[in-house]
Amino acid sequence: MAYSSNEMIQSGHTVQKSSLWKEVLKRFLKRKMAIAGLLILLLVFLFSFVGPFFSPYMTAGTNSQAIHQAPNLSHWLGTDHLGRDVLTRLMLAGRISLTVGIGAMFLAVTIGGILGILAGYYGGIIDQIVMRIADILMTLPGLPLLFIMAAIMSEWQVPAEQRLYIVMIMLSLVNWPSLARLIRSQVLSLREREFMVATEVLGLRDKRKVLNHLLPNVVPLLIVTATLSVGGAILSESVLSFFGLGVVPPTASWGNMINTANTLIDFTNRPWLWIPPGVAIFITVIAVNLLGDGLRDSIDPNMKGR
Amino acid sequence: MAQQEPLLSVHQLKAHFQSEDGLVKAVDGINFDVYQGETVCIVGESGCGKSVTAMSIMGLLPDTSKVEGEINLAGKDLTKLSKGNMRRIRGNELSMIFQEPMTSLNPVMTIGEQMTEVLLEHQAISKKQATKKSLELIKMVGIGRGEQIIKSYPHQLSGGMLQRVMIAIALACDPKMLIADEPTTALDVTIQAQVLNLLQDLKEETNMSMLLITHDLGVVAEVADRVVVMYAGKVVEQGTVEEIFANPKHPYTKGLLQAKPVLGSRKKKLYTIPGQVPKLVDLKPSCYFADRCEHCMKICTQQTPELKSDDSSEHKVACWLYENEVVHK
Amino acid sequence: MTQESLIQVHQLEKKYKTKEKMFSKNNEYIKAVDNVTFHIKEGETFGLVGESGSGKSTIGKSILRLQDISNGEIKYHGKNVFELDKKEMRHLRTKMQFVFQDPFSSLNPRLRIGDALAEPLLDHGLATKKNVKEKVMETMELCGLPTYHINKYPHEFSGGQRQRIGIARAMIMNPEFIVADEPVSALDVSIQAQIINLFQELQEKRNLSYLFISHDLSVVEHLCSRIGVLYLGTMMELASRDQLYENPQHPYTKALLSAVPIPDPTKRRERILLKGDLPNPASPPSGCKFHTRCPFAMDICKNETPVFKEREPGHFVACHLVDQEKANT
Amino acid sequence: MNNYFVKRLLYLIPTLIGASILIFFLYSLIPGNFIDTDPNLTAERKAELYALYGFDQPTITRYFIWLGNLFQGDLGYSLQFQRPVTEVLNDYIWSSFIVAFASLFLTWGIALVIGVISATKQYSFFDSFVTILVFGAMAIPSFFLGLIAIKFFAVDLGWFPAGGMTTSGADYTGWARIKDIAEHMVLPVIVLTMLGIGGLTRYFRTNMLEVVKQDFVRTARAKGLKEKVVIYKHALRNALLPAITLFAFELPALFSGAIITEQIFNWPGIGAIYMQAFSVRDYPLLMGFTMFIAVLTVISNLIADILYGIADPRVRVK
Amino acid sequence: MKVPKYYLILFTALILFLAACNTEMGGDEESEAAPTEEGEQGLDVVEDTKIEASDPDSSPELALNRGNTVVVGLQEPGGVFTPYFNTSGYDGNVQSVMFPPLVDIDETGEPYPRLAEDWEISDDELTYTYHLRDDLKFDDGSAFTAEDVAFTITLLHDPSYPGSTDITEANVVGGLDYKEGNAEEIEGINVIDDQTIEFQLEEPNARALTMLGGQILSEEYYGADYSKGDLDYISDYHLEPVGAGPFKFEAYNPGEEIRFTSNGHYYNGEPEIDTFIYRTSEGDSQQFFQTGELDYSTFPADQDNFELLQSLGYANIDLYTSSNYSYVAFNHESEIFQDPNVRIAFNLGLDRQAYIDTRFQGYAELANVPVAPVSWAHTDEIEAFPYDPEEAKRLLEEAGWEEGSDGIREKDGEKLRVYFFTTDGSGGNDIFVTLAQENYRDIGVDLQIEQMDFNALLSRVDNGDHDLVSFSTTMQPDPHIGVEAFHSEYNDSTFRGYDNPEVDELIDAAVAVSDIDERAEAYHELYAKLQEDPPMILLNYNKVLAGTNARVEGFEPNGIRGIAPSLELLRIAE
Repeated sequence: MAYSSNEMIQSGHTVQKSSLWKEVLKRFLKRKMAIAGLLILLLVFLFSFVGPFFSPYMTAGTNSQAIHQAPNLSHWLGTDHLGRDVLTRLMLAGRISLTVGIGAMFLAVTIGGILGILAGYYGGIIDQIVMRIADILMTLPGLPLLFIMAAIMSEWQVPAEQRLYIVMIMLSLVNWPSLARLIRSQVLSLREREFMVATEVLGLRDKRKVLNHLLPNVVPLLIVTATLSVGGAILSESVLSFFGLGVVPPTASWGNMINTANTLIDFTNRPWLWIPPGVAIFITVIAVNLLGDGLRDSIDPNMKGR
Repeated sequence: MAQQEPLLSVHQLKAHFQSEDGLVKAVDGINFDVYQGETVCIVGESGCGKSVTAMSIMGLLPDTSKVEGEINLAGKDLTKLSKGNMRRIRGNELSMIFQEPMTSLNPVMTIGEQMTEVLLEHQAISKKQATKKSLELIKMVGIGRGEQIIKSYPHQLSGGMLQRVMIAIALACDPKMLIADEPTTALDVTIQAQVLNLLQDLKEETNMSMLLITHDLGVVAEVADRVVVMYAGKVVEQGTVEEIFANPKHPYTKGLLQAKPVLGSRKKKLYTIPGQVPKLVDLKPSCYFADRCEHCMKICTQQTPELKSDDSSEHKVACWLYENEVVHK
Repeated sequence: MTQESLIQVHQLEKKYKTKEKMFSKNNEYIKAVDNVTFHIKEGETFGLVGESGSGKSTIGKSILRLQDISNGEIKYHGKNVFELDKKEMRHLRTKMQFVFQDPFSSLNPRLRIGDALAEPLLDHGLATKKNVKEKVMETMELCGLPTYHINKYPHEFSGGQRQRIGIARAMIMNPEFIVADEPVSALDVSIQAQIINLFQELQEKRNLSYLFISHDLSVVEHLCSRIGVLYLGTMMELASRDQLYENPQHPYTKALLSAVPIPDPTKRRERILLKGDLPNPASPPSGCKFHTRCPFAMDICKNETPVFKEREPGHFVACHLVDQEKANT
Repeated sequence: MNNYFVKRLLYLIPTLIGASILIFFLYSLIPGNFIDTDPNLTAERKAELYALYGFDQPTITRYFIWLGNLFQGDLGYSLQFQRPVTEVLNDYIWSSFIVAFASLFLTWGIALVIGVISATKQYSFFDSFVTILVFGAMAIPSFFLGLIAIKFFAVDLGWFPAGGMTTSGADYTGWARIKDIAEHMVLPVIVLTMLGIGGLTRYFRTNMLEVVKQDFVRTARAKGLKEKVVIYKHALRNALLPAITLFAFELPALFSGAIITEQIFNWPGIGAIYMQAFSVRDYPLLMGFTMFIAVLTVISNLIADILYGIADPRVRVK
Repeated sequence: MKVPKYYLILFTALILFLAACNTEMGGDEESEAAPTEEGEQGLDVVEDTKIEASDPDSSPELALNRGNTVVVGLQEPGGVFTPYFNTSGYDGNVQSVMFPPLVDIDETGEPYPRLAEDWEISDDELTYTYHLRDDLKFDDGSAFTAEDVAFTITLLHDPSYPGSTDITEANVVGGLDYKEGNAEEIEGINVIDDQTIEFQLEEPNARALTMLGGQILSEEYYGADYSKGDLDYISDYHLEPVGAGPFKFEAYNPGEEIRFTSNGHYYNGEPEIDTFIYRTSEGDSQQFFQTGELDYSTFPADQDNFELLQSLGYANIDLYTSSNYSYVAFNHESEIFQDPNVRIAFNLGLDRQAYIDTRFQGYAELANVPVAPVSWAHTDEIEAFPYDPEEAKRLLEEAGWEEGSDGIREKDGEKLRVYFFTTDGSGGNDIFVTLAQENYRDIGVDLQIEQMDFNALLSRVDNGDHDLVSFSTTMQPDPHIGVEAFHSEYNDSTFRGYDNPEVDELIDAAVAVSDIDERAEAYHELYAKLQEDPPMILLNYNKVLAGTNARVEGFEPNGIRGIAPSLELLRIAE
């Protein structure tokens, strides 16, 4: 476990899975919807990361002979306007969308977590600075902020394949303030808890207080918010794609796959272009939310909702 | 007093919950009576089922719990009443006060609103009359400045005041029976004394019955007529307050009495009951106190003793020690 | 009784800001502790009693420098605790420890108890990784915790065991002095006795000094050799146990003692009932702070603050009534 | 009360100044400007225009000029519309507000009802069903939802207009006009509502679950009150209170959402022209809009806090 | 009137709502597969055509009930309805309804009289005389005279004029003195009488005719407060235009519509239509045409849309070729593109026909010269670069770019990596970048794609950060607009660094003559020269697909002026 540092004693008994997490697991296993969410997510991961290896079209490029084919035996989900296999693109796009979702979440949680912990734990001027910045950022509407950042970052000369990292950075910059706020309030309430006073009584060093006592107690909240924010990030990427600020073609993401079919004609005549990525986003986000919901309930039954 | 019909008669009451660890038998077949004008105390440590008993009498346990047995209040079996009828009894014939006066009142409603509400619900009176009655009630529980109090919000009053307000609300409709669940535990000793006195006085004035739930033997000794000692969801001993304190029979009762440091009677070392209360899940037939009992016998771990009296008196105990006497006779 | 005094608290004062006003310097303050002086001798248990809000915990925490004070001095072995630098303070932490009221919230739920106990030793370099486990197990045994629990988490223990862990954590660095802030008030009677006994055993084995904070006068009587009575942050009476319990001088002490329910139904006695509630600490009464509730209040009490004087050797009281009686005799 | 209010008002100032700094300098970091949009201009003409619009000044100077004007309520002059920004905002903001408020109203109404029902029936079929439904609403990108709505409800079924705010050339007046606008509002409001409803429903549900467990709810039941009274009078009031502060955060989100919905539904609102202004780098308009939202957010934050203070007796300021 | 040049996005639809279609790559719509057609050697280009509605009665009720009002879609106008002052091309569309020019141009780019009945150009091409029609009136009923023309041209020379029209290009005598000096009036403008005005030019310029004979502002109305050096007051008139067109301004509801009513003072007679409305509609407007809210709409030309319009039954279809074209510009300051052969190689190495086929399915044509086929200047004699990867490889080889181990060419250790700038990644761009990346990979070029918003793209192109960038032009009423940027003295970031003295000469020559045949020849010579030293990769000429609700007759859109000239002819079908 993250928080039993090595220097701590590990008793002669073989260290089993901590019973604390066993409890969590036990509670978690009782939540059918959460398990369903987890299973679906696993499937989506397998589909995206392993699936393409079974596709004969993995390395195939465009094919002008096979444009806009409806689903058929050789192209199960049909082909797009460049004759590419939609199923394969869907799988490859899944890699990007999941990576963006998880990456953006990871960044945002890291930034928000660190700043929130610092602000909450040290208080005073650090708290003031961090929270003021967060407040200010939160007064600005999100989408314009994303536009601005996208425009500024367009000067960074990022090649198309690496564009997804830009998207991650953008999303995390917009999302960290609310996370920092959440974590800070959690830290503040933890700081009042007697076991934190106890670390003071024991005269423990700051590092140990933060790493051994504060952090492990913030981790559950981090895990839950992180999980729930993955869904948001995947959706945000698709919205960015809608405005042409997301992942750039020819790299596929679920967002830009929907967006290339974003006309009434394609919508009406070629549902195989938009239904698969739409459904992929839909079930992934639902699954992530179900999982996050279940995690929240099982990690800390008393944790307050967002 | 034993000859009249009991006001409240609890018979073979069971309250079971399904928890994540299994079936919790929070209350497991208990019997006791409360007569008119009498104060009965249920004593026990946390987790012995005393609060669940109170809540099942009130019909306030969540729907997920299973309540069995009979609860007769003035001839009506409460367990058989419809939800609506039960609701009409609550706060009316049967009311209850709780341990934490601070959290037991709605923080965003004035005291007045919360008092008149119960009157308007159960009595056919106007708002004006209800307010007037509220003021009387406040006076009755010994608070001055009634006009000011009914406009206050709970956070503006002290714990002692709030508990008086709670008592006033509970007594608003002249209940026959008041259940008080640890009503003084959260209060300071000086306030506790005030509140206990108040309850005693009010009880005498109105001749209602009171079921007082507490873990504090001092409180029991002060106010109870009869005592019910609970342990792990079962009644282990019951009798008049004098009998229980003068001649406790069950080892648990004895232990409790000895373990408590008593003002003015110093001991070198306190008596301790080893171990702790068992979890109420999947208990096998046995005396649940067996593993903490210094008189534990083989039978104690195999069979559950029944609550009996050895001499047809009201003093009953559930312990194999006394069963054996009976048997050996 | 000529032991050296270990802790000296001199004219301690602690103010809290309640309301910040923007444009005025007259912020409202609550004096949580008001000019309190006492000392604790080596090897003794000093008791602090009083109702909630009397400032007991504030004094306890101040002694360990867990919070700042507004005025006065706290000396440990003659050294002012608040003048120590960071390093000295860190060292002092190994000598003075704290036991919390709520055994659950004072333990980090995410730390195995073995780790929780080993942590201070390692952090202060009092043990090596090799021998730390040995020391931990030693302390666990000392505090009556089976050593096979070493890898468990706090939530797997019962309340009593958790408090043992809390005590073990305080004991692990072998301190001289422990502040115990209501350590048994959250526990059941049967468990309470176990913990009280543990405190006594540890004192005998390790020659510890305690500051024992409690609202339960019977527990304090059982444990403490000298006792201070606090009311609204002010020390009202301070005496040895025998003096205080057999010959209480201050009306407040008398009222407190008489309010404690005695678990003996045959001893129902007349109480000195205090009027009303604790006044708002933000605007404490003038003169003697107790005069608003004192059954013997006189005019002088409203205007003049009584002096905290030694009436008999070791028996200090702050009360005009006592002064007058003294004068009369 | 006054003290508190004054203090809160004073707190606004650093936040707003911070916001203005952030807004100004972020926008100034963006490559491109209004004049460059017209690649047709000669270098000399460009230089002339730069001087004309003050683009040749250092950024700091321009910031202070802008800030100075801001204090006088002057948001500058829209380059693209060749009119004062305040006038342009005034032209478009109201139709945005109509949609925003309608959707706010709907979001809160629906979220409240669903939240309460699923909280009081935790783990019931209804609860699970609503959970899935709500997650579903949260899982569809709004632009896509808009497209689906247009396709099915406007083009195929013809129930609602496909976009815009009025029927061009119909010349409705009075009630007919209101009805016309209402019809045009339906789809954008639905989409905007779907956008926000998920989070809020979950919020109410958890809040409600929390409150229902509290002691005073038990007391209310012990008093023999009807279950409806217990839930709606005692529990809901307590669950609603903390939500008041949410109102403030809803606002910037709504306008962000409006950028998408107005774009899709051709709604003549501020969100739609924001996009356009962005593409031509009409900075005064962009900054004016962003600042406007920031001020609105900060003020609604303040109002929410004050409302909370009034609604919750525990924090009520005397 | 000078038409804003180049680049679409906002300026796209100068003449008419060229719909969402023309983002700079030409459209964000994709095209129908037409799976039956096999694109081996390129699809046959679909001919411009008009098709009558098959079932006019199937029109949505909404349209049928509208009566004598015609609604046309227009992307967001900016609300600046004073000619020459607008910053958005869409405002230009609004103006063209109310402000006909003195001299208009027809669908091939040839001038024809509008408010001016006639004009004369002196033999030295330095004197231009315009004769206005009799009894011209502005729509407020006031007289329209030569003074108004003089006022308008003077206004454009004002030092504080903030718009984008550069009137000095017309070289009016004394114009610069007025603009930069102290002159109180412009020497070269002579009002002969109410109906006649004469301009003296310093040098001949073929475009002076339309520049000086553009849209006219009423002096009485717009000039009441005029004093030299201060034009700020004009913004008060932006929302209250007074013109002399077939329709006059009635109301502007921001974000919703602009409403015009027929102008009884119009020289050609009051139009039959009472009310004309430009309805604001962002992006895809198909749904509005389908629900009947629009009477006329243009669509990106492709098979999908064509079939859609046919299926609607009530749509009159008009497929015509636009005067714009799309291209990819080289960064001429980049080391890589100094060598013309490399640029030729990039032309040869891209299968442009495949791209056009995939994207437009026959609804666009491979471009061979920088002018659209609708123009008199177009020629078929010059052949477009073929797709010839082998030749491309050879040229690159020759230029010193050797194939590296990973298949990417190298020179002096530098990889042949080029950065392609583009905006929106949807639709057509997606097709182009995907195909271009594949094609260029085949000849050993590593094409990196960078996507950004249009303004950032312009700014970065201005910085010279790019190697390749894709653009599409606006409508091109004059062929000069298509080539002027290749002139070494021309100030434009896109072709900065392109310096070919022969080309310069040819450009100058083509604009120095007024005779169309002569000019056409001059352009053909220029186009041939450009083929040897290509400044860009030409992609395609666009087509426009216009749909008209059959209840309205008279729309005659063309590739240069859109619907503006035909508005006065509109009428409701019986």
